[in-house]
Amino acid sequence: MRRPALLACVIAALAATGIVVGCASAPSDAETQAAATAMLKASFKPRGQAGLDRLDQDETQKLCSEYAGKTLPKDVAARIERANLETIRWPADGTLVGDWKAGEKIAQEGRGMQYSDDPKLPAGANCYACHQLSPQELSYGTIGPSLYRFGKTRGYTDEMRKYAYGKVWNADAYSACTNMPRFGHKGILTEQQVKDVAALLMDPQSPVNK
Amino acid sequence: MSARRVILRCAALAAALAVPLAFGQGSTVDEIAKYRAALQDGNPAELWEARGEGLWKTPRGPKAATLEKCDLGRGPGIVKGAYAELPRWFADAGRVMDLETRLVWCMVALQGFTEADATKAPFGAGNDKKSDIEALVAYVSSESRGVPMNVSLAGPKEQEAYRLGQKMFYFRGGTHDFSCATCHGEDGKRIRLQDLPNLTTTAGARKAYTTWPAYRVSQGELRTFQWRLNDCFRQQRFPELIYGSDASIALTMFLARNANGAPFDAPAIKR
Amino acid sequence: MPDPMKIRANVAGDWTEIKVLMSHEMETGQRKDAAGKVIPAWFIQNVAVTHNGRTVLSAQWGPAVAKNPFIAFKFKGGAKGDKVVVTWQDNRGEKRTDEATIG
Amino acid sequence: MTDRRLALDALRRTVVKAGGGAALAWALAAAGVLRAGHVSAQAWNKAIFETHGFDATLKALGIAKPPASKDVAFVSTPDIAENGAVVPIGVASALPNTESIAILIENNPNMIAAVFDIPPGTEPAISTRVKMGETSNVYALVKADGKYYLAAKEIKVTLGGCGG
Repeated sequence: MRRPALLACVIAALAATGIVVGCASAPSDAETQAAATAMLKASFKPRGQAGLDRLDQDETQKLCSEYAGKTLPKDVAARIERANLETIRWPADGTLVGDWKAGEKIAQEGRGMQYSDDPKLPAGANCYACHQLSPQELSYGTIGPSLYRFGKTRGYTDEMRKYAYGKVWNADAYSACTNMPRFGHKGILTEQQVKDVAALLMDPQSPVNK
Repeated sequence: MSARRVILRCAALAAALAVPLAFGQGSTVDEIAKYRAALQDGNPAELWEARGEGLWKTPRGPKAATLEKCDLGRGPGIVKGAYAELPRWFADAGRVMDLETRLVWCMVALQGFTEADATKAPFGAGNDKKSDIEALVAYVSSESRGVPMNVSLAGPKEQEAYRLGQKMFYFRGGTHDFSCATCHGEDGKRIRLQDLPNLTTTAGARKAYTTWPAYRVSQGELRTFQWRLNDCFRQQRFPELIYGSDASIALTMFLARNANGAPFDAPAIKR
Repeated sequence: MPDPMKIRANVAGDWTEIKVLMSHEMETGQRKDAAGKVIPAWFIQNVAVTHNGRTVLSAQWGPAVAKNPFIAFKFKGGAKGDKVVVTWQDNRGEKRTDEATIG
Repeated sequence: MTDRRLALDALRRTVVKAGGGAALAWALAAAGVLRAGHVSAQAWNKAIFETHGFDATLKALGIAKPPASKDVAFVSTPDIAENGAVVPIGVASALPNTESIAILIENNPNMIAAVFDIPPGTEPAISTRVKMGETSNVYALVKADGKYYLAAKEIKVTLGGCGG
């Protein structure tokens, strides 16, 4: 609560870096963005495993924030997807799917990466928060599409297994500025966990495909 | 016993599946609507309102003063309708403030508390750690029940807070790339079985903003809007939002202003 | 000292409707705190509601009654202006009595 | 009049066991003999609040399994609870001379959640809120004219939101 002068500081800082802030006119979008980012950094404190570095945006986060609520230009989208595709670390052993039962547990688990979570425990992906998967689970969200019968409808092909693994590893590689986290890229899930989630989607024995 | 298990499950989430196959999605949603309706009659938030009114009128702090001269924006001591006009610019503090920062300001200025004391435990945790601010917020906000939201953007600082709050709403960061808009940017979405208001629309902002503060049955506590934002950012995997920070007020300004025109309807009761 | 109850008492025709909210943890005794220590049970065990000295409801509770308990019921014979008195006592022996006027 | 009621039936046994005094004070207060607010003693039938499962609970109450009755109904009680920490339960009895209403939750560690004594002049209908650890059968046990009756309902407990 001791930050009444903060906004003034931000404006001063902007002025110092050569951005002229007009007194009478509304600030430009870029100026507001810069001020908002500065305000944000002064308004959070590190706690548990969540340090202030989590507010440092990478290029994807920056662009996706900038274009939020607007149409994402095709070339920007292509740029984001290309850059993210390059980050995908494909398994050295060439196996793209693991154990669907482990995948189901990961899909159910909501903990992980919050400052209230134990960083020693493996994180979940909480897929059910946003997607329908196994039909047995009725408590599923609708932010993402239903993935029920994911493999069955798309075919159990190498291409689809690669897509499932890659999508979980870095969703922005296939759909720029998606709501879906980049589980492998951001270190939320391990390679084995990504494989297990891919198995939940692609194993013919998985309840998802029943 | 049960409560412990409930909490364990909460933490683990994994156990959310207690609904057998025979239950279709439609009836699940209908039955949960029935559950919520059954809770409306008899909201424990009233216990917080009563305690807050007592706190407002009792001489407290080093200066042994009540809060009855606290100016919430409509003049000293005027509580009626005050919440529906907040956040707003306060010249005496030189800052745009929401109710909670204003209450802290009054506790410091009128009652002589230090700011550290006043903000020591803003979010209560059971009978041993009751929050005075939560009770005061329950009382003050209850005095705006039925009053249409009327947040002003007349001043430049209020406009600035709104603009920054809007930017913040779309700011993606953290390990999961989440922004507020990830969950609250589209109509008709839900997380698990929980409906998500689309806060980018007038209807969504109205429905959400006018129903906070609320008694959360999952916690057995009355929770304020600062708490709501704090816990959203926790789940966004951000660091901790500082209580009463500029970002918290800017975001509150953005959402409160978007709710303008809707009758305020809290303290409410939620899952 | 426990916080006051919130009591609503309204008469409509023959019936007086009573709604009571009580401020109480209703701790089950089976939860653990962050340090893994069991949080001792702490819950209301007895409740009595009287109208003009006559009991109109009494109850025994276990710890499965929800935190900040709520009860609603109706009785016959109340009139506007009459007093209704609610008392609870918990397993620590703590007690709270509040009254309301029928409206 | 006191011995007509479920809780007090059981209570009497406690009173005898505990040697009277304190427990009796509550019983008398509950029966309207003492003025409210003048009760300093504690009387609570520990035995009936410590049983798990249906059979053990009936045994603690000292009764045989009661018949189901269509005259006992759950009102304003949802089939699904969004949160087990607060589950609204309403029970109404249409049985003449209803003396008490108890709420039992089969899968809770302690099955009896609450016992309400209904004196003459009080509508045999009560609303309250209980905790449920998991999906369970919930029973309304009503004593009317000295006999016990039962109604059952399954309430499912789920959790919404992000969790954690």
